[in-house]
Amino acid sequence: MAASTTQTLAAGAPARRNITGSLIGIAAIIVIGIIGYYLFPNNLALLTRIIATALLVLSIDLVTGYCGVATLGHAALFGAGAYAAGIASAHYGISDPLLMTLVGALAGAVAGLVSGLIILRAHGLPQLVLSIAVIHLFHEAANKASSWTGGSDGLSGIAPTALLGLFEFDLWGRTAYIYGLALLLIVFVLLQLLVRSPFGMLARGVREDPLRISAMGASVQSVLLRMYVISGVVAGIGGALSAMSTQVVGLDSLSFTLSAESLVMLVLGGTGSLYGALVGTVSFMWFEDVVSAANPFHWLTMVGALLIAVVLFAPRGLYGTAAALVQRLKGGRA
Amino acid sequence: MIPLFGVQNLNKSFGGLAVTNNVSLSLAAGDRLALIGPNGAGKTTFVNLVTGNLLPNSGTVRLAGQDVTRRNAMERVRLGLVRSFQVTRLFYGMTPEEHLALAVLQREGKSGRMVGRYQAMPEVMDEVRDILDLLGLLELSHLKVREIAYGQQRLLEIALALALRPKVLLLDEPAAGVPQSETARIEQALDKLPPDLAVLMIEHDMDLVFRFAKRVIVLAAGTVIFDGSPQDVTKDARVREAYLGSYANVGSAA
Amino acid sequence: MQTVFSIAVDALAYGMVLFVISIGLSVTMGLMRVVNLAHGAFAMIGGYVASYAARDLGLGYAAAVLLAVAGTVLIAIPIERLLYRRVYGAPELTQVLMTIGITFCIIGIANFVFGPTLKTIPLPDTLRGSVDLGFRSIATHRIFAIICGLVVAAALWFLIEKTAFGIKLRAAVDNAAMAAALGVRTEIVYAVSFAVAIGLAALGGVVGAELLPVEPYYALRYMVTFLVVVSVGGAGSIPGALLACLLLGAIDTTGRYLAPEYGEFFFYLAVIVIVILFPRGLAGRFK
Amino acid sequence: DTIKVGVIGPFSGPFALQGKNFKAGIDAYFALHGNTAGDDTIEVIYRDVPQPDPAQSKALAQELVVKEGVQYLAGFYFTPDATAATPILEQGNVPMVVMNAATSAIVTKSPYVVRTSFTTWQTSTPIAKVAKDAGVNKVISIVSDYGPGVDAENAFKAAFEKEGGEVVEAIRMPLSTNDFSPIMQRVKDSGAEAVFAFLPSGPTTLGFVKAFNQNGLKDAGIKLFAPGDLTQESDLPALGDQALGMQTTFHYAVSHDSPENKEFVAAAQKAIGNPAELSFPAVGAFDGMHVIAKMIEATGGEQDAQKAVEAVKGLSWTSPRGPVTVDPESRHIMQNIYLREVTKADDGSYFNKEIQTFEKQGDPGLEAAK
Amino acid sequence: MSAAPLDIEDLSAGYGPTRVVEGVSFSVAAGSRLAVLGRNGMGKTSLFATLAGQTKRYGGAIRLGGRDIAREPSAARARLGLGYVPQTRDVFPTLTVEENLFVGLKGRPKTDVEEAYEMFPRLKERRRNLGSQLSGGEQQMLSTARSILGQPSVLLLDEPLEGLAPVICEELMAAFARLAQSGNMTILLVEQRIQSALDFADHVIVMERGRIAWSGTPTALARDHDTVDRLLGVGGLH
Ligand SMILES: Nc1ncnc2c1ncn2[C@@H]1O[C@H](COP(=O)(O)OP(=O)(O)OP(=O)(O)O)[C@@H](O)[C@H]1O
Ligand SMILES: Nc1ncnc2c1ncn2[C@@H]1O[C@H](COP(=O)(O)OP(=O)(O)OP(=O)(O)O)[C@@H](O)[C@H]1O
Ligand SMILES: CC(C)C[C@H](N)C(=O)O
Ligand SMILES: [Mg+2]
Ligand SMILES: [Mg+2]
Repeated sequence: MAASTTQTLAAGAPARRNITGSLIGIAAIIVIGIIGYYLFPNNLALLTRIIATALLVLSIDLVTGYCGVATLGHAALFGAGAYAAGIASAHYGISDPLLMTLVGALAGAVAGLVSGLIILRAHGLPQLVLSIAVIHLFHEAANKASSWTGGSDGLSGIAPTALLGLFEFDLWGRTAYIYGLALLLIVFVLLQLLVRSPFGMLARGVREDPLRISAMGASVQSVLLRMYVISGVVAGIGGALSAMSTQVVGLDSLSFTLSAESLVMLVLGGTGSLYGALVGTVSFMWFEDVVSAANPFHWLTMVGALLIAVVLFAPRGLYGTAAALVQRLKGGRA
Repeated sequence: MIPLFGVQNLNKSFGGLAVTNNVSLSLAAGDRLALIGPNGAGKTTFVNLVTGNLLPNSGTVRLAGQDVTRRNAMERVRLGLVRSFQVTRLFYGMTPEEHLALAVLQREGKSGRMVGRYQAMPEVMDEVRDILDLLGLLELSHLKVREIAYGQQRLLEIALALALRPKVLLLDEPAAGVPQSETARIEQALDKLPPDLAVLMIEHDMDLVFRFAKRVIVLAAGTVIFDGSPQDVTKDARVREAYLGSYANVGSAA
Repeated sequence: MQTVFSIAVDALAYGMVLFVISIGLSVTMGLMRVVNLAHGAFAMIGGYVASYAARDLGLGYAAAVLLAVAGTVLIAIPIERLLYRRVYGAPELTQVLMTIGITFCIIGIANFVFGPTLKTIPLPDTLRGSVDLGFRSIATHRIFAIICGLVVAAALWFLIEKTAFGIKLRAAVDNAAMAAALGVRTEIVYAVSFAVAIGLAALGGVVGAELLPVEPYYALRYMVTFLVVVSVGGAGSIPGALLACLLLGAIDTTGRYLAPEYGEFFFYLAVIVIVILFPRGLAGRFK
Repeated sequence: DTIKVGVIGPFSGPFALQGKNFKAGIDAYFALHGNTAGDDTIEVIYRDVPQPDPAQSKALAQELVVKEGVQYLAGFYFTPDATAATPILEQGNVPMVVMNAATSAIVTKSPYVVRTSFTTWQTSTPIAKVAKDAGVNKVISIVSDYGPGVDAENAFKAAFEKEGGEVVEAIRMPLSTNDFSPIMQRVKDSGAEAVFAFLPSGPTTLGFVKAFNQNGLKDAGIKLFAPGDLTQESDLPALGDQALGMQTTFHYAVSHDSPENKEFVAAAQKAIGNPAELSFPAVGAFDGMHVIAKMIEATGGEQDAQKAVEAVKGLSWTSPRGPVTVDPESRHIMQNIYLREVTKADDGSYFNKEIQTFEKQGDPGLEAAK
Repeated sequence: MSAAPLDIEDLSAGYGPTRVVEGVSFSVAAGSRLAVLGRNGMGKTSLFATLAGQTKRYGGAIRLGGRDIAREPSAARARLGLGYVPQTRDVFPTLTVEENLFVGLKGRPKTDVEEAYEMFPRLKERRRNLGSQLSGGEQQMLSTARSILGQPSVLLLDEPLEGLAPVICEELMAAFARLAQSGNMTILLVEQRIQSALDFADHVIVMERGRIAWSGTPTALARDHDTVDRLLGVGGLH
């Protein structure tokens, strides 16, 4: 009947739009990645750093944007990946890039589990404080275990072998960059599937109202913990990438500063959307690079001004606001 | 009949205030029970104790033959005890369709799936549409919940409970905020519930109570002061004074 | 035994200094529900103004303190009107973004205007030197800080819990639209509370400068400490904040005495334990 | 030709003051010696790494080398930042001149690293003798718990025990410590006659020194020995009277009495703007530029890292800090270490007054590591 | 004759691009009782919220006692004598019952909260409890009492009976009627319990998609079965 036609329309249209949307997104990453490669062939190390950070920011988005967990300690997951991959190479001679990535992902997952178990014991502000405590504990632990981690002098002696036995990690950072881009793409595609899956919807429900979720018979804790572990894998891969491309791991990769900065990037781009995470990372780090090169002494003010401007003029973050604007122009609320 | 669900000597107090006083009652499959009583009598508190959102000071709660007094809310839901909230609790940034899909998926144990989309699962979509249709929410299925009027949110609240296919359903003022015209929808939905489901409803809308309930319990100051048929309740002097007022006259006529 | 006393005195003094500096943040975060990461930046401005007044203008300590409080509030007013007002009621993360941005700008400006070196606030002779407690000596200034802390705690508690203004403030925070519908001029209430919070930040910046010296990076360096003590206490609760400062001060101090190399561990483990035991803070109003 | 030099350092953030000193030292060099070396003009490109961050340091170093085409990398306030950039050197054919980072091992990471600053081992060793000479036998060591702090502890302990003294207790405290009273209580309880302390230059030193005085340690006759990080000149105005009489050993004092230094200080103070901000990283940078200029002369502006480094091995000159030599074997700077005492000048300002010289000190840290 | 306590003309309002109140005009006399009826989502709440200054007004005039308040912020309207009890009650959760009432006093002495306790003795028992700890019905009482304490000249009540026990409903409606009859308070009421609303009101408007679709006396409405069916969807009244 009439009702059922509207239903099919209503249900079918967004589904198709979503799929085209994600294809466009993937294509955009590839295109921007390639443009980056040819436009800034001399700046691939920066681009690789951006990719590694983007993985961290995506990982924060999973817990903060999708599940509503406030965290200022997410670098713990990233740093765990970085140190694990670094230690594997420097102390155990596991220097195959793929293996190092795997080690990083695993360590990230474990760190995700550990910090998740702690952080998920509270909500809101106290939760934020737990996350701060966690990152400081990780940081101190790494500082103390200096025979493994090199302490504050950093872990050096990381020497990844050629990727697939073919591509050396060269001075220009081409291999690291392309490998990073590939990792980012794979992660991104998988995460897109994840956030649209039933589990992704469950996670959004947890963000909106955990009590309601448990009244539906689902375990909020288990959802969050699972997401934390996944998030750890993503961040761990980012950490491993960073370890491989820098070949040194410093305590900064387990720091409050990195945690806070990457959260800022996420909010800048817009929480709760994978694109927001990417847009935020790229624009923040690019902006920071440009202004700090232009004036290494007083660029912080410029970054501050950027953040304020974004809140004033794009309160939902760069991507979030742009997306809302496009929706508005297209008309319709659906 | 074996009771599906029962509480024994349940007590709860906040500070010095005893809100639930030695309450015992049980529900069997197919029961249609209304829990009424003055404001602040402890009805919502009772529901919270039963669902596990609050812990009693003493007493037991049994469900499907098990003692669940110390089990948490989630486990009780999995055993078939589902509630609706007096003040709507919904996911305001999500659509009614997503709400129901989530409930259906959860019930089927599929909510943990990390790939695939509910839109592509015909059995889920069909059920979701049926429920939306039942409560007249189909047209709104793609609006964000924060954009729909309160009355309609109330309907969704009930839809959500139904989608979990409970064995025992606790409805906390399902009709509050729902206009009389829409109350009929709730009644329709209640009529279509499986006959072996036990329903306990808290409601101040006496018309609805009398049309729905086969048994009425009156709670006052945390104590059960009446347990019997709807016919008898309007005749009970204590209930008239504490709760019904002149409605007793109107109500018996209706 | 003497050592125990001695540690206790240190703990008390440290806790009270923490309290004086962070209590303003408890007002903005707990009562106005703004995650004001720029709190330290305002404390720092207070410190700079006092230092400038005392060293460059040669004013007395009391005058410098007053000038610092008034000056910082004056600087903060336009910032409140233009920026903070836009994020009242906004999601917490948006507030984080805005207030970090403000912090960065203030750091940059302070660095530019005052340079990167430490700025001290010369103490008057009465506060200089040490007092002999019999079993040990303690800096006079610390006793002053303890007294300041107690006075601030009492005054603030009275203002928030007992006065009509305090009730209006709490109502406006719970539900600004409803408070307005009842005739509360929420904008004014907010502006006044913000001014109070900033004034307290400035006071804390000055009184605490002996322990947390004033330099441009102050604004970020101690941000976490402030955030932690306020949240552990339960944002918005004066007694909670006091308790948290004393407790964390004691743990930190004892930890640093017993096993300084594990000082950070002690402190943050304690934070985790407290938060898990009291998920709403020691005396939290809110979740 | 224009030869580009990339300088990485903390130009903003909590260590901005140190980065500012890098720039002052470099500017002073150009002011005194011009920005030419041979036929080439030197151009400096600055990149900011506010806090230890090897990944960023490496990315910037790489960008400087591949994109900006710098022939020399220099600066590096923090050890991990320097270490992170070393793998680039050989591939990029670029020498690195470390102007501050003070961990001994950096020079071993690549044959193209030359250091013109100091190591913590180098500055912390001589104070042991000073302590012993002052009649002290029992010392408690207090250091910040991170790389340089641990270095300082080890260096002092090794040297002091060699002198026949005893380190009764060694305390490592978190970098973030801001209330030192409980630590001072530990000192009292330890029965030590003196304290050996290492804290990185900056805000915390103020609290430390105040706590030392106000908790009655100074009055009890307990002595305080430290490497010069604790009494960095730029911190002295804030420390004020509190620091009077403190003895530290370091490779450089702004007050060093020599014509070279007078010239340097005048130029560097002008470059930095506020004279009170001048301190040791400036001299590391100044001498670093000297070494780079020598390298450019030796290679005639050609990019040849090997040749450039060879050319400065064994190079000696008179630095503002005194006579120095680049040790041909380690490529680390050999220099005098001075014992200084904080003193009040006639104009009411405070300075580190040199009272004893330990000549031609190498880096004991490298030997200790062997 | 003095100006009408409330007079609105061609009012329209909404959320973002959607208009939910369109061209609404009416005027009420001092001491009168107006019931606003209509099905779910027809804009009753939005109309009240617009009057109280909480929803965006797109056009039209709002006059309170002859004074144009359309551009005044919410707080100013309240101080000029507009009282608003929202559908969602909006009790301040972290304030005690008594503190909630203090907020409504608009400068009257604190002792005047006794008036509220007289109306709802239940509230007096719970005076030290936090708003969030109240039962649903108690919250409704508190919200209503809080607004009445401010002695508004015009009181907007959005479903004040929701969740209240039948006895309380009767008492409350009687109390409202007394307040209106005393002549200094004009009451506008949205209510789902149509019978109660009709018993109370002296005039009724029925809303349909943001517009006034019917207007008249309660008796006329009760007789007009067509309208009742079409606009209220209720099969006859008892
Ligand atoms: N956390 C609490 N602390 C103190 N008192 C409480 C708390 N929760 C509920 N109460 C009190 O317990 C009593 C019972 O509340 P409850 O919500 O169960 O009533 P109810 O019967 O559902 O009433 P209504 O019909 O008005 O919804 C009320 O007086 C309420 O104020
Ligand atoms: N915040 C909002 N954003 C967008 N649309 C809204 C919002 N609030 C309400 N609406 C829409 O405005 C219309 C009118 O809603 P309103 O709440 O005024 O209706 P109502 O007549 O009070 O209904 P009810 O009887 O259910 O309370 C509805 O279609 C609703 O979907
Ligand atoms: C003592 C400091 C000057 C040492 C420096 N921070 C380094 O990492 O080497
Ligand atoms: Mg209830
Ligand atoms: Mg409504």
